[in-house]
Amino acid sequence: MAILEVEDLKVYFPIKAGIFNRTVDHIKAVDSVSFSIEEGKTYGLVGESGSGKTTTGRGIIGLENITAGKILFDGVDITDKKSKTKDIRRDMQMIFQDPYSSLNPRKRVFDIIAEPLRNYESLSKLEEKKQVQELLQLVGLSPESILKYPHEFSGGQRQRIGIARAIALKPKLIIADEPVSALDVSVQAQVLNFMQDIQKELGLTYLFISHDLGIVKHMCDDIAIMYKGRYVEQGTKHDIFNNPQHIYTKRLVSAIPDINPRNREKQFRFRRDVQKEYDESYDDYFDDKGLAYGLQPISDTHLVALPERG
Amino acid sequence: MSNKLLELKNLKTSFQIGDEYYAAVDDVTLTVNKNEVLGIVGESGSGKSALAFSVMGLHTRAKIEGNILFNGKDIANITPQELNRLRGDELAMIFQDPLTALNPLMEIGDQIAETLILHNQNMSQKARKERVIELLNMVGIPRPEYVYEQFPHELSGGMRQRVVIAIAIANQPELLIADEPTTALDVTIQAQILDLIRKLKNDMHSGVILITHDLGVVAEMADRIAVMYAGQIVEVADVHTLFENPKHPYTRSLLNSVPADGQDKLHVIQGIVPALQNLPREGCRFSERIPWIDATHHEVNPVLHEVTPGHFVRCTCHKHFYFPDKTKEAELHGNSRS
Amino acid sequence: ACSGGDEEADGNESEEPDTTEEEGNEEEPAEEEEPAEEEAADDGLVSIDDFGVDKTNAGEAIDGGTLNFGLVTDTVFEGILNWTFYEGAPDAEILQFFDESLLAIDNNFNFTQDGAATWEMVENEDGSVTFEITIRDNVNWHDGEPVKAEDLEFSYLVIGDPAYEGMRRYALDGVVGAEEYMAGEADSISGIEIVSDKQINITYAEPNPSLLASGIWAYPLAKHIFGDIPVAEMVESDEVRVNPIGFGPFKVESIVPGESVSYTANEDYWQGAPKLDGVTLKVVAPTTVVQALETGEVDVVDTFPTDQYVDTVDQLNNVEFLGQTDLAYTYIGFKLGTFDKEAGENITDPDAKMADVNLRRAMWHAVDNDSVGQQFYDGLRWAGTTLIVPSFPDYHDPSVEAPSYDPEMAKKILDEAGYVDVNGDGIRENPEGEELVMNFASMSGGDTAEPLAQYYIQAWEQVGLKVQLLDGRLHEMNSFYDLVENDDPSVDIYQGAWGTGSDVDQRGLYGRTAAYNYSRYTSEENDRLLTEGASAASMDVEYRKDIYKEWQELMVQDIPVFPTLYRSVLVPVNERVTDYSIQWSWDDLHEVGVTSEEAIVAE
Amino acid sequence: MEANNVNIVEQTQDPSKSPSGLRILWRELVRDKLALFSLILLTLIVVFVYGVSIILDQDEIVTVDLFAIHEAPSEDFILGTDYGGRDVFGQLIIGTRNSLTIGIAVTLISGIIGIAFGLVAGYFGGHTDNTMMRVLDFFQILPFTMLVIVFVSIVPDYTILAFSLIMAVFSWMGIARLIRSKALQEKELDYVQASKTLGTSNTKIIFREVMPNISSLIIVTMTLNLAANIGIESGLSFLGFGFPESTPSLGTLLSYATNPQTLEFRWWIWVPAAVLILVLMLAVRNVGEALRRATDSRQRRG
Amino acid sequence: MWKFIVRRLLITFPQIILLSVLIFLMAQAMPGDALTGVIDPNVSLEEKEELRERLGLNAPWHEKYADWVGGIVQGDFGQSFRFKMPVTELLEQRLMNSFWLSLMTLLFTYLMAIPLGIISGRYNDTLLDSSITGYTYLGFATPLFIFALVMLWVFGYQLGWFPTSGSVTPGLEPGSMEYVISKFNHLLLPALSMALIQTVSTVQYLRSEIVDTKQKEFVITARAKGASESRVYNKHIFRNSLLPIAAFFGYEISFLISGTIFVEKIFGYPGMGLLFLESILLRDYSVVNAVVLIFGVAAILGALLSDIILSIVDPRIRIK
Ligand SMILES: Nc1ncnc2c1ncn2[C@@H]1O[C@H](COP(=O)(O)OP(=O)(O)OP(=O)(O)O)[C@@H](O)[C@H]1O
Ligand SMILES: Nc1ncnc2c1ncn2[C@@H]1O[C@H](COP(=O)(O)OP(=O)(O)OP(=O)(O)O)[C@@H](O)[C@H]1O
Ligand SMILES: [Mg+2]
Ligand SMILES: [Mg+2]
Repeated sequence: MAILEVEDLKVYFPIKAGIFNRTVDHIKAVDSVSFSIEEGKTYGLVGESGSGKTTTGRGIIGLENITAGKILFDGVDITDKKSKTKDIRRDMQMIFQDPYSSLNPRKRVFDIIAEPLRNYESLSKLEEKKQVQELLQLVGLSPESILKYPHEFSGGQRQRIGIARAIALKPKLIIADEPVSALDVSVQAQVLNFMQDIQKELGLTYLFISHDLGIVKHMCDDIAIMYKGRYVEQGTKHDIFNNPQHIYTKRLVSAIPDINPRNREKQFRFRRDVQKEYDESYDDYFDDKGLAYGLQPISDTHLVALPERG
Repeated sequence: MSNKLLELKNLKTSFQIGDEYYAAVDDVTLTVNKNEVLGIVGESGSGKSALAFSVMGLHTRAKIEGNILFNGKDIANITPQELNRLRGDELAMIFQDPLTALNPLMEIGDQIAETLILHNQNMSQKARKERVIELLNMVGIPRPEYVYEQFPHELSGGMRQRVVIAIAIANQPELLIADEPTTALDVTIQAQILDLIRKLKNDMHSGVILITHDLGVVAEMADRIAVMYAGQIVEVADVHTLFENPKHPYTRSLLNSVPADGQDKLHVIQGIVPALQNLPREGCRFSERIPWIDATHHEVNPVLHEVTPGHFVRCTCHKHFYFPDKTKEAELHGNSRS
Repeated sequence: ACSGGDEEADGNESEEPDTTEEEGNEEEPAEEEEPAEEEAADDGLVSIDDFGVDKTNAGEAIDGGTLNFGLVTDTVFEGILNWTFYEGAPDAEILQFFDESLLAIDNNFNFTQDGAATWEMVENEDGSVTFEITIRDNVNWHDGEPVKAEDLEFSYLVIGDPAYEGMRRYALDGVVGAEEYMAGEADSISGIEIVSDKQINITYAEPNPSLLASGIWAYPLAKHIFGDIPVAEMVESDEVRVNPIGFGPFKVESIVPGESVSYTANEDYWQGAPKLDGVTLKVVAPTTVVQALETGEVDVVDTFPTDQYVDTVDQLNNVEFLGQTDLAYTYIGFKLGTFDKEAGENITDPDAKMADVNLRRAMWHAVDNDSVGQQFYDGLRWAGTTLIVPSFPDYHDPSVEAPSYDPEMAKKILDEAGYVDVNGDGIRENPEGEELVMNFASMSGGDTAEPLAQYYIQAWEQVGLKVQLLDGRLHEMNSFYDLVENDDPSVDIYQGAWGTGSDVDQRGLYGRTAAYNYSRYTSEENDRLLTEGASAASMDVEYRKDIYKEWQELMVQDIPVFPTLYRSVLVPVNERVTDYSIQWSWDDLHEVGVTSEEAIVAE
Repeated sequence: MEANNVNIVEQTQDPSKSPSGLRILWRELVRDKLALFSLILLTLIVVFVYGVSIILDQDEIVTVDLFAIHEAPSEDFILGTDYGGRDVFGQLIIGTRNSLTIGIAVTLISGIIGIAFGLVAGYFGGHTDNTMMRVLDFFQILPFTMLVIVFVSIVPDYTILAFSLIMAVFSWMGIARLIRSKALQEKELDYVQASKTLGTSNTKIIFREVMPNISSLIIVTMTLNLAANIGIESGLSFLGFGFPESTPSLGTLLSYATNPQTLEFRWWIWVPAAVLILVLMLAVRNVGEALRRATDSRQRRG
Repeated sequence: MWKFIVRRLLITFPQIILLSVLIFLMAQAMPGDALTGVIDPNVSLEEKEELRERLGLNAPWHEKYADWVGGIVQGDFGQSFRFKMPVTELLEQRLMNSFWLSLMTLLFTYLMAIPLGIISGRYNDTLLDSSITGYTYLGFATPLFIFALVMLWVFGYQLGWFPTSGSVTPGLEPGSMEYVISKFNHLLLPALSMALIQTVSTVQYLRSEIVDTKQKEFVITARAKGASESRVYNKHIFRNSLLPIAAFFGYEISFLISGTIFVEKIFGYPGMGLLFLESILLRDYSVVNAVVLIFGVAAILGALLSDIILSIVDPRIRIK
């Protein structure tokens, strides 16, 4: 069952200009995006910088005003800001990119993790403390840490505190916006591992946003590629990596540096070929504004943005 | 004439924190040859940038000891005038952050031209402009005449990074230091930039130091790789050796933590790079992060050993290194420094 | 004129000198008494008696030279340079150098025959009086045009014009036909008749002693210049502001608005060409006047801030100080009623808080004004006794017995009047045994205002009277007059000051219908005396003296207000200046000379 | 730039932001000898002035004594008397207290207005910010001194509090601007976004999350503002719009110097006040600058 | 560019209107009016009342306001009660004086601030820097009026180097060389007094800007190009640091305005500030209103000017 369904989501930002600071145009940060996420799965959203990944995530959770479209969460329409009632809200949480700025440096770990509990549940001090300690243990930190401040932790640990906060209310969906891109490779691994563990344990669903195809490949079941606010391709991990259809996807995949130095030449050649193809067939894949076309299904799971034939 | 372009001998760069000096680059001995890309990898804070800045003489308040031989000449202690003659001409550097590396108030063309002016006063204005356009072309900027008169804020990150590269290569440097030139960029642009650097090396036969923490990048680019940890080089080898036969536990951990096909669990390096003041100054600096390796396996004052020709490793603990098993790891999680 | 740096007086006095700034009577100033001064001599205090009014010449005047005149004010001058329109005292100082009244006066402020015109008073059969004024032949405007009778008439016509917005309307008081003219019923004033080019007759409906005491408006307005300018625009015109004209000893050469005026000699002056080549007048701030004098930057100033005298007299060894009693006094008033605007009449309220004259007398006894004068003003002010200042030697009555400083007496009076401390807090209650707290309003500005007010309050407290500063602070001039003029019920006592002008007539300040009678005191006796003092009978000076003597006694009896301090004016003059004088009657500016090109600098 | 190079863990320890930041500020302050000296001096002055002024009888001090006018310093009057025969030393103590009180009150009131304004504008951004900034611009272009003079002439009840309020109404803009720009940056940080997704109310976020994070900025700015505000009434006293003399202040004493004789011959009336203003302002400022250095890791002295 | 200016102007419009209402209401709220100070037995109460009526002092405030604004729109600020002349003419004289004084002060301010700020920023934490910083601290803590008084006393009177009051020596022909020199001479001391105090904030600001800019990465880029230290400063750091000073310029105007009130009073310099002080005491409201309005507008224009300067010199916000 799909826990989240997004239909035709649009998030536009006004460009203001002119004498009266009127809106003259829009940045179409997210332009008609539709997808759905199955419960318990990890859905990856990939794309270059500025392609609208973050905006999509923020739009869903309500940090951004939605211009048009519809969002169904657990079958309930939560498009409108007002309809995002407290109850709905608690089922959807977010993990942020920067483990340093996402924790209030002035608050103790206890207060940070307890914040959602205080907003949604009226627990006694003791219960609260117990819950926080349990959560800490769950994310692999010692319960004694509740009196510490964020700066006393390493990046990976902080990210886990952020996760503890996100799961405090036992949400169904977690939107993770580049949860590891600010971390060193070594620390990255720690967090990714942990996210997988906790997913199994709590039956979480992830909307996993990243620009690193390597990580997405490691983490996700389904993947969507975004370009200039639109989807260019969507499919299972296998579809995307082994059978990329859209030229943009191909280019993205080819650009991933290969960890094996022996493959260098092959990789270069591959990349050159893809680039050539990209240059040659650009017009087949993008409209005159350089935007992707609407999605066309090419298999049960695989959708590609292609011009409508006929 | 030797093939050695740059030789660092026991380079030590220290910063003052409080009343004491702490070495961020500690006893680094390293060689860069002509027509070679030397990759330097390591976690954040391991001293990569500090090393690059030392070579360029860009530290304003650091104590630098040891020798930096450039074409056989020690440039660690030369006058500012002499240094300025080298910098931008034979020695050039590409910076990490393209957003801030350009003067926001100067036209792109002027910023590139400045390098030319500084090292060749005789060039006519016209010739200079032509050369700038040529450079812009070289780094793949479309419509260079137009971009010439633009300001940094009008360009995208990728474009700016190219301008930074154009500045660095303007005078066809013999040594190009690229400090994380692509970290801030998308993969597709990263591929282009790396392509560019590779082309430059091939065209000009320069030596390149490529600093990065992305193992994929070095795998694609470098001829030789130096792995840095806590201010020290822990392992140096040619690229194939390093990826296929890493010795030092740190190198192996790094390689292991990269997501790869079919991997279920990623390897995790425990702990963090200690802050400068807290660096263990004796013994194997990595020992703290591999607590399951017996302390006796570490050398007291480890130095780089040449294990096979051209392959250097610090500390003999690699001989005893193994990855701990999952259960043990989980246990360690619980008690991790927190 | 009044001293710029002086406190309370600023507001009210500044309007006053329009009738004053010329001269007045002055034998030796303040020859009367002042026990203060005798003691003062021992204390090293200064007495006004020690000053001369004429500069002692220290050498031969050279030919020509320029006199630098300092106008002491901390504001700029307005630059309305015409007698008919000016308002501020500083402008009057500027005017006197280049324009003057047709009629001269003596030190008693009475008209003489020594001016640019002679006059004759003719009593008509119908009881009215006509003044026949004849302008001397050699009196010419600076542009060479003769000063004519029609110029004087023109001045009256302008002042009476409905479009005239100035403050000189009083000039027409009593002139026959003036009302009709002002009401627009006549094109001219029937009481003014031009006999010839140089002679004009002005008829007043009733003889009035004030007329002789410089009560006739005698400033001509050059018709050949202003004749074509609409009255409403005159005051703004360049002829008033930029190239003003007169017939005085000097001509205006240039004006830096608000700052300075340069004059050159008027060779054609009717009393003869001036000795000086010219005069430069500039504004000097009270705070820097000493330095300006010391360095010879200015030779003379209009008035010297008296509070700076003692400190600087030794330093200023290059000047001679002239001095005399000022035409002003400070007083404390008691609110006794209100002014009925409808009826235009003061209504005394017998139930007013301050209605008991014993209370008022006790309060007078309680304050030591001589000490105030000595301590705050180094003896250059001294306790006042009557409401007519010693500058009117004819009228001021030194024999009036005014309450003097005597706290014991004050207590006795209060005790007898039933003001006793019934609840033992050291403060007297009123005869009904109710708490008595009086509010004292005083104006801010000037250096001594605050301690002075505090002193009075303390002095009253010493005799057991509780007086507090209204709102706990001094009031800025505008608020002060708002309170006092509108009879704000919160004011019981106030401190004010009056410039006296050159006429002793007191109706404007203490009459039943006078809005400025801030104490709102009225009595039959007062009405009688004031009316009598301004009647035809009072044309006889001896009679008039008696009347005002009676009035001065009445005021000391009834004490609606009591004078606190009389004041003096000091004028420092550089040693190089000759033939300078500050006598009220002095009008010989043309004879002033200097003994050297440059002013003498202090050592 | 250098900040980039700093090891990440180190980087996060921006002392101004970590909770122990205040402790760090304190440590830095104490390390700075000049600032420490200033702080001690300041404390001594404050304690002395407030302490002694409790004992002193203000009415007594402002009592006019006709026979002790302009006395030079002597045993009876440590700092002589003024032209009303009033003890200058007593006035100096009470004046310092009043001036300090005014300075503190103005700083606090304008600080509270400015902080609230800046936080709200910065936090909400967009139209709210736009509108609020227009209001702020407007206040900023008002001819401050003139309006204060006009206001001072209007208020009937001219007390220290009223004065402070008037002053504050015209001097909150600087801090508001600063706080706003900081809040604009701060609200983009993920912890604010996180709080939003966690269902925390805006008010709570503004005052409980954002504000504590800019507290060191607030402290520094307020300290520097305090330095500027200590002498704030002296100018008005000079122009003649100060307090009545029965409420002594440093400005009143200082403005006596406009009398040339006082300026030249009676130094004891105004010089101590001038020196005190100078010392107070410098001392507070030194403390403020030291705090500023402490919050700015790049400028921290070791 | 023009669009930008027009837009900025449009924003200033409501500000000015608001300012005018505020000023007007405050003037209304003050006790007393121009005639309160006329205390002269020769002028009767009726006459005063009549004058009040004629001058429109008794009309309700909105009528008065409408009249006033109506006048201003036609360049007529009404009539000064005290000076008996149109405020516009009165201001002409004063405005020029204040304008020169301000200009001179600004000139001195920047002439001092820029070198001092640059030195102090470039050689920060040296002895030189410490002494400059020391000066700025002192300047910050010294009340302008005390400083100006002392300057007047020392240089005007004790040393006699400068004239002590007024704006020009009396009797000089306007337009002549002597006149101009004399004007300049009269400006020097007040302008210098004000500038010496005023400049400290700019020095401090510039210093911290330079210290800040020094750390920017593009400066390192410049060094890496082989630029010498002096070139790094001249070509890269100074321009970037001076930019915010342009933004500061707008506020400088406001400081100036407050400053002129003090300095004009002390040096008896007949400018707008002095006029304001006198007029407020005498309740010459038409003048008070006009002066405050003009100063307000000057500040608004100052802000506008610095925005425009900024938008010209800063390519990041340059409007093409
Ligand atoms: N608040 C905003 N106002 C205006 N434009 C915005 C805003 N937020 C985002 N944008 C624009 O919307 C587009 C999409 O931005 P978004 O942050 O969603 O991209 P992204 O894919 O997350 O990129 P990145 O990988 O850099 O995080 C960008 O062009 C961005 O400039
Ligand atoms: N100017 C400085 N003063 C004090 N310490 C410094 C300075 N510059 C760098 N350091 C310290 O030196 C160490 C090495 O820093 P460096 O910038 O060289 O790391 P890096 O490997 O380049 O890291 P990154 O990948 O984040 O760029 C860090 O611990 C850092 O805190
Ligand atoms: Mg994003
Ligand atoms: Mg680095």
